[in-house]
Amino acid sequence: MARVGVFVCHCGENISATVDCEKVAKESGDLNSVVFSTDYKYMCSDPGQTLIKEAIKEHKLDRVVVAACSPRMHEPTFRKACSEAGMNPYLCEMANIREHCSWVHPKSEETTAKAGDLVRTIVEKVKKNKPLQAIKVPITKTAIVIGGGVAGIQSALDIANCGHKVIMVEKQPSIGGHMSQLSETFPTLDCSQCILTPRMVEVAQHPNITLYTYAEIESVDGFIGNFKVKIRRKSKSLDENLCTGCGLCTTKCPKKKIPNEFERGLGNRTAIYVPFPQAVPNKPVIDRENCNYYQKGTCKVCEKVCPVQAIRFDQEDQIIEVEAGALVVCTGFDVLKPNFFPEYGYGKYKDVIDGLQFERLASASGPTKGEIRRPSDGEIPKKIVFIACAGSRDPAKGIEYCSKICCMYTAKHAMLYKHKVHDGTPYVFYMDIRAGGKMYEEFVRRAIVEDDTKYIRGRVSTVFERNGKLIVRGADTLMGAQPVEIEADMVVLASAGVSNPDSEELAQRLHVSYDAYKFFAEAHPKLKPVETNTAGIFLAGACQAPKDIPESVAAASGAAVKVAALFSNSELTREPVVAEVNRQAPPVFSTCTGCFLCEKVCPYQAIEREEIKDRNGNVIKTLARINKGLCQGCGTCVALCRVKAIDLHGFSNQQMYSEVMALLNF
Amino acid sequence: MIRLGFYPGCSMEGGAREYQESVIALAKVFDIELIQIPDWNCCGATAAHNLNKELSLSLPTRILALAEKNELMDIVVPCAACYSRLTVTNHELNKDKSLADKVCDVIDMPYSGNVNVLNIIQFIQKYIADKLEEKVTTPFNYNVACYYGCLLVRPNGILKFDRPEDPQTMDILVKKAGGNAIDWAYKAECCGAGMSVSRTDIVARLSGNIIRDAVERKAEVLAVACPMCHSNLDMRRPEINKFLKKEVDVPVLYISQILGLAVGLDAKTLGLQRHMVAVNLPEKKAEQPAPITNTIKTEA
Amino acid sequence: MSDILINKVKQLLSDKAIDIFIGHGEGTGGRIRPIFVRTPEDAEQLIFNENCKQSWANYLLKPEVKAAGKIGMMATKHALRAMMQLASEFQIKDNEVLALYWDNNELKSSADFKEIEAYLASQNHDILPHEQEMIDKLNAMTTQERWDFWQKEYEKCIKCYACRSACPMCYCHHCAAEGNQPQWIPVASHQLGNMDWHLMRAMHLSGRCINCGACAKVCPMHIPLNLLTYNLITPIQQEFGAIAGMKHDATYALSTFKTEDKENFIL
Amino acid sequence: MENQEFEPKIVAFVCNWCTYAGADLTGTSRIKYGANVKIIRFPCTGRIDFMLLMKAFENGADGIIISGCHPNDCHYSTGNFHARRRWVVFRNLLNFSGIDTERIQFSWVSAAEGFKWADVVNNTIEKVRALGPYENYKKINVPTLFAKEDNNE
Amino acid sequence: MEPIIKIIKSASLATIVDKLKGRYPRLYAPVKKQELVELEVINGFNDIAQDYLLTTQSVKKLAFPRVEKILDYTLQKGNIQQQSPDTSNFPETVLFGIRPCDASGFRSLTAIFNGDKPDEFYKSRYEKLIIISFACNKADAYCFCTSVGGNPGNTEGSDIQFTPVDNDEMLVEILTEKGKAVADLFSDLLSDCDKPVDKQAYLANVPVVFDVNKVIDNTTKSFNNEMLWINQSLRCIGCGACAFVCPTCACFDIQDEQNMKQGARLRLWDSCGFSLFTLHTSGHNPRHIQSHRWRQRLMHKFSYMPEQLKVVGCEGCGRCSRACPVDMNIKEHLLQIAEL
Repeated sequence: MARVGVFVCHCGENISATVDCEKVAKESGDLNSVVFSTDYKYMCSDPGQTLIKEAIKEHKLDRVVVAACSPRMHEPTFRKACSEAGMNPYLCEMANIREHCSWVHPKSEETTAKAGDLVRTIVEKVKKNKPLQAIKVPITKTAIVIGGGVAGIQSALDIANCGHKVIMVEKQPSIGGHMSQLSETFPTLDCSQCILTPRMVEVAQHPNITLYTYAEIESVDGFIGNFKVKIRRKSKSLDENLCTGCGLCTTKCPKKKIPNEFERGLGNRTAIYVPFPQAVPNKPVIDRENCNYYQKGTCKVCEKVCPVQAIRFDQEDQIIEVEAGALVVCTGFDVLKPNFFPEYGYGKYKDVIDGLQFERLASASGPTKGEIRRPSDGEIPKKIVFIACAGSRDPAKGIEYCSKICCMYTAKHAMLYKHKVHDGTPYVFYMDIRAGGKMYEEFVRRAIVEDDTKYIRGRVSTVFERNGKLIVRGADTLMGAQPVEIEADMVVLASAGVSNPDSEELAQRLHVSYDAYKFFAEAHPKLKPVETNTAGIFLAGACQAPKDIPESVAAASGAAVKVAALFSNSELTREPVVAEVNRQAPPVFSTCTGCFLCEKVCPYQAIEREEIKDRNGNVIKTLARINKGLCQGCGTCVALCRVKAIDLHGFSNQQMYSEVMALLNF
Repeated sequence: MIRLGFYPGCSMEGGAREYQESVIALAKVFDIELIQIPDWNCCGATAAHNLNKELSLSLPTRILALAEKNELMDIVVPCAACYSRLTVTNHELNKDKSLADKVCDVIDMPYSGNVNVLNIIQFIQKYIADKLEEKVTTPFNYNVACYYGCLLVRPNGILKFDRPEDPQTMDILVKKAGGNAIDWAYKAECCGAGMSVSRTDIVARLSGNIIRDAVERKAEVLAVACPMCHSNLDMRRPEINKFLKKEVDVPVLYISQILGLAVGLDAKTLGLQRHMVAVNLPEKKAEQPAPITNTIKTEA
Repeated sequence: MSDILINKVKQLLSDKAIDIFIGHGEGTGGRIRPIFVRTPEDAEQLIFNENCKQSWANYLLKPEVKAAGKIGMMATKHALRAMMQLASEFQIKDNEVLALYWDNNELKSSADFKEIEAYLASQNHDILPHEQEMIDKLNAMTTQERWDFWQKEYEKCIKCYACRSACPMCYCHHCAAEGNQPQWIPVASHQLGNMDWHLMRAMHLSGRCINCGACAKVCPMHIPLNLLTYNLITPIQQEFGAIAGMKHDATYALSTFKTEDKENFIL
Repeated sequence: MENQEFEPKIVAFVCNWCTYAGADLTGTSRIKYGANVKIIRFPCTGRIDFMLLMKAFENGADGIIISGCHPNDCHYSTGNFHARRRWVVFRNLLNFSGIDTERIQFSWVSAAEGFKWADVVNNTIEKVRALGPYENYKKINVPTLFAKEDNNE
Repeated sequence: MEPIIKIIKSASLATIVDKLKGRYPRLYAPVKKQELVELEVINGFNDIAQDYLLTTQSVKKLAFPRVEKILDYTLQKGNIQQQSPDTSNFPETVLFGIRPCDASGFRSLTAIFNGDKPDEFYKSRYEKLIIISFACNKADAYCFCTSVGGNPGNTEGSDIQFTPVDNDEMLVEILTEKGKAVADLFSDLLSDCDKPVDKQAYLANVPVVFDVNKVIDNTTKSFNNEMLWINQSLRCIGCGACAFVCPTCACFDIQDEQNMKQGARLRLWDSCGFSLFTLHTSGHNPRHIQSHRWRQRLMHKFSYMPEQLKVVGCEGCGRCSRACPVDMNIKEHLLQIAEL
């Protein structure tokens, strides 16, 4: 038989002004199982809490009901007090007689009666409470950072510098991401490579960081603190331990006309290649699709020239399995595919390029050594048109969002162009200039005023070629929507930043949600900007939405702190409000029927399948099992389960049923 | 025999008779009967929709209601302006039920909002395109500049037809008819449209730019799908030539005429003699014209 | 038709393609009963005629039947739908049960879900006109009239649970009606206990009912129970686009949602 | 007694994160509403079992309020969407069985909608008061059954 | 007592019903309700079904109701009041027009309930019953009363039995003192039987299908014959229809129903066909499959009851087979056992 104590709080006059607290306390003393009841001016005060603690000891209470304010306010307070008196904290419940009673009703008998009803209801509930233990989950103190762009690099370094192990998984042969392709960065115009390369090297050399390039996430199982991750290390056709990175193979490879992805097709590379000179690791991979040996069966020049015999043609993809406590997803973004804007002629006219290609043209290490020369004939363009919002903010094109970085990099491009081609004229077609950020507006202003960039507010309808010139036709909306035609030598599209083509697949592998544009979704847009709805998986950088470098870096550090905080304890403590599938002795095992209709209902993929086997290993039954690490306790599965095989601790069927019965029967 | 509704609108009965003739003749080749919506009225394709919204919707609604009454659920509307008005009306009515009720009240006829309005290209795509290639007897092997104009593809959000700035559907049809649809820059530029009568100077300039670009890119024929475009590019040719300061005699044909020629219909049936700019297409050998890929030097 | 069936089953059994066959047999006074055939000789007892509309899918999960080995079954449209629904709830696996069914007077046999789905897709699955009529009639009543109608029906119920036993979808080892912590459904077959039971059953079958009508057919008290679940079929199909028992991998209508789901009663 | 205005018994089933918090806000804002409504707290609307609603009527509730987070605002991201589907079906079933769905008020009340909560409560009280006591259930509920002198069948 | 034999005009039945109605607080008779014939309280002769074989449910509910309250209690802290219903006040109840197999069914029920220690509720209700049965002049394919020791004119358990004979007349057998007291109400309508009537000639023909003693022997011997029970019950779906319509099935369940204030203890029909019937709290179920439950059903009626209570627990009414959703005709199964 439960021994319940009821403690009615006056909350100064907040409750007692309309509710006769003494009466409530006295009447609740008449309830079944209530062995002690009292009222007090401030239950949450030190003397109030002491009163509860002493009553627990004196009256051997094993259940406590505090009738006071909202449990959202003081439930932790009173549970802690009960715990200090040696009671299981989850055997303490609160009846909300302030927000839901004394404050919303006038002083009357009904109000007091209602307070009594609420107390009775919670007394009946608490009688069905079961002692619960906070869930402790051990934590594997290794983080996996997916993506080796600037966000991934920052995150990995921050976590590693906190003393935790980091595994970085990068899809490309080198880390560095899009930032390594950039020439200069706004608003300072410092060289991108110069600030990034040292950090790339730091990653490679950090004792706490294991780097897997040319690798992808194969699968993710488990839950916060205890992920099991399979990583596919694509074959580089190379023994990395032997390779010294001398580069002889890349110079001797006979296939030399392969468009270089790093140069966005503006330069060429060989079949065995290092994507760019500063690559980390600076060791080549063989692109099998373009390699003579893999395609035609003969060649092996690289093998012959390699001074250390590091080439391995028969090397296969390798799947490695690692354990991790947290994941940081920094997979970045992509730029809108070329044929998206047929009217702008990208892909049709060589001299229509996108922003990233311009970065390569402007880069001192790029295909033109930093000279702005047009791709078609290598001439220096004298008139250049930058088109902002190429795809962004355009519902007709399916991208309603602002890509955010284009205004700034377009201004930067115009500036870089002007700094390199002094007699050239840069034009910018824009919708609005969004230059919110430290020194950003000043930067754009400089492009306009100092570097004489012609900003035209309006959109471009079409770009076509006439007599060797690119005719950019648009409207100048500040001149009464006057049609404008500019005969340009080169056109640069600030193409929209979009999610990676494989982001949806990755999101499903990680069980994190994503938005309509396939960018990964934060758990809360404001208050949980680097968390996902899957505990233990964090986000940083442009995989969430287009972001500039400082934002990506800030998010990366934010995510790193979340990981470090998680790793600061050896165990993770969670509220035990989780669902559980009942278990019984054989031959029943559980009332669960194994229909798994609950599986899809769970927002957290917490419902797993458990096979019950006999001694010979034959499956007798397949049952649902709740992964306590993943379950957040919403109870949606509980209400769905036909056989009531699932129950929710803290809000169990018995508890809720008792509440309904108690509320209505008196 | 497929039976479809047909809404001619004013121009088909007047200045663009050859358009109607060619559409009907072409349909016939493919065993399609086009049935005029009985008692049809003006679509209201004037500036009226800027002045009185309900009136501008009531006129087309009556047409649609009549079509529905006669169980013509797919209607072919060759005139781009009529097509625009009818489609916009469908959109407005389906968007706002109370407005639909009000308009139906005005015309005193019920209308469900379900009549499917097809422009000439949609009609050909849906009912003819699949069988087109097998019916082609005389491939139309000329360089054709397909001109779409404005109303066929805009407003895109409502019409949801083709790409507004770089439409392709007519080009595909021309290619199926054996023609070479050239890549050019004025596909969807304004021809001057409603200024046809009031400001011929503007028409001459706008249409002139179109004709000039087409000719510069070696077009032998312009293909159109709108009577208004046709009249500006064809009838206003003297003014255009004056603006261009040279004599340009490139003919302007309706897409239905081009396809008609390709499937072996004769010039008379298709009403080619009714054009202002004489249609004197040079004899061509049976083989395809040398493909003019692009005039741009940079293209390899 | 019976001969074709008998020969087919004989062959299946002698080929050991199946170990037991569930089919229709002659019962008392012209009734149809399920029979279980284990030998080619016994197959002679099988019949098939226009009265053989019963679905035997509820036997597929019965332990004694499963223990007999590989199961073959004369399957009506409803039995096939029951199979698909059971499959979607992971109760039977592909190629586990061999279903024989008539497709345009041709006896087909398949254990392949895809084939069965294709057959089902070609069939009409509407509930019968007189049943729809009854539903419409009830829906046309006032709420109070409907209450009175059902109370009169519930009063008859003796809680023999034949409805549950005959339903192919009521396969739970431990029905919620038998749960007693808390006692959701009064065990007693008084009006309240009966109503609770029938409402709960209808709710548990919403989106899962394959309208075979077994519940009503077997009711010894002739309660038109099927109407309770049939009435939900149309709204679930219309609102959520879900129809039970058509796909072996279908998602249960109440296991999923669309953000744009419509309702008109939430403030 | 008979002349006294009928005071309906109403049970509110609400989720912890939105409506419960919204009702807390009603309290902190001191907005008044009828004392007939008593709240039962659930973690999420997805947890609300339809059987509990049946039990509420059986045990003498004249009306029921069910309330949770607005669509897309669920603390557990999707619990309310699942709940919404169930309600569509359950409401349909109740209606078909002759149970008065007018007595069940569904609503979305966020943690910021203290005023809305008071409105929902007061309107529901008014509505149920106009409908009167739920006699149908009172006729068949358990105490009545026991009161019968000889229930022979 | 010696039966008193009389003759009555069939047309007088309406008058008899009126007289019974005037004298006794409750009068039950078969009533047609759509597809069902149920034993219901009637207001007059016209309520009675004209043409019926048997009522869908048996008459046992009059002495052993579906739901019977056996205890009332109120709950207050530290004060639990309980009260048993008054069994002395059950009203006198006439069952008019039930069949001989139903009337004789009380023999089994009485053996079970009143065996060693009388069951207060059953006893009190049964004592208040006045049973006026009608002998059967027709039968169907499910009937097999003659195989289990009964017959269509069996008078056992009846107070009065009517048998339709020629000339719109009925043979009246007044069988008990209770019956005599009832018959006194309408003695003016009864005439003496001048010549002996061959009652048998007017009864339905129900052939004997099996020897019940063989069934009893073979059932007892076949407990371990797994395949027999499995094959017989393969199509059994485990519902409780058979048990609930059976005139002799007496298994029940005790349940408390309560809210915060009060509660009642109820006795409810139960069925050995339910898997829950023998389910232990531990999860173990000694009869874990349906064949075991079927075996139990037959063993109980044809082995345990004959052995312990000296009665066969079956009247051959065939209700279970009629109600069975899957046409398990018990006659066939018993025949199979008899022929083992």
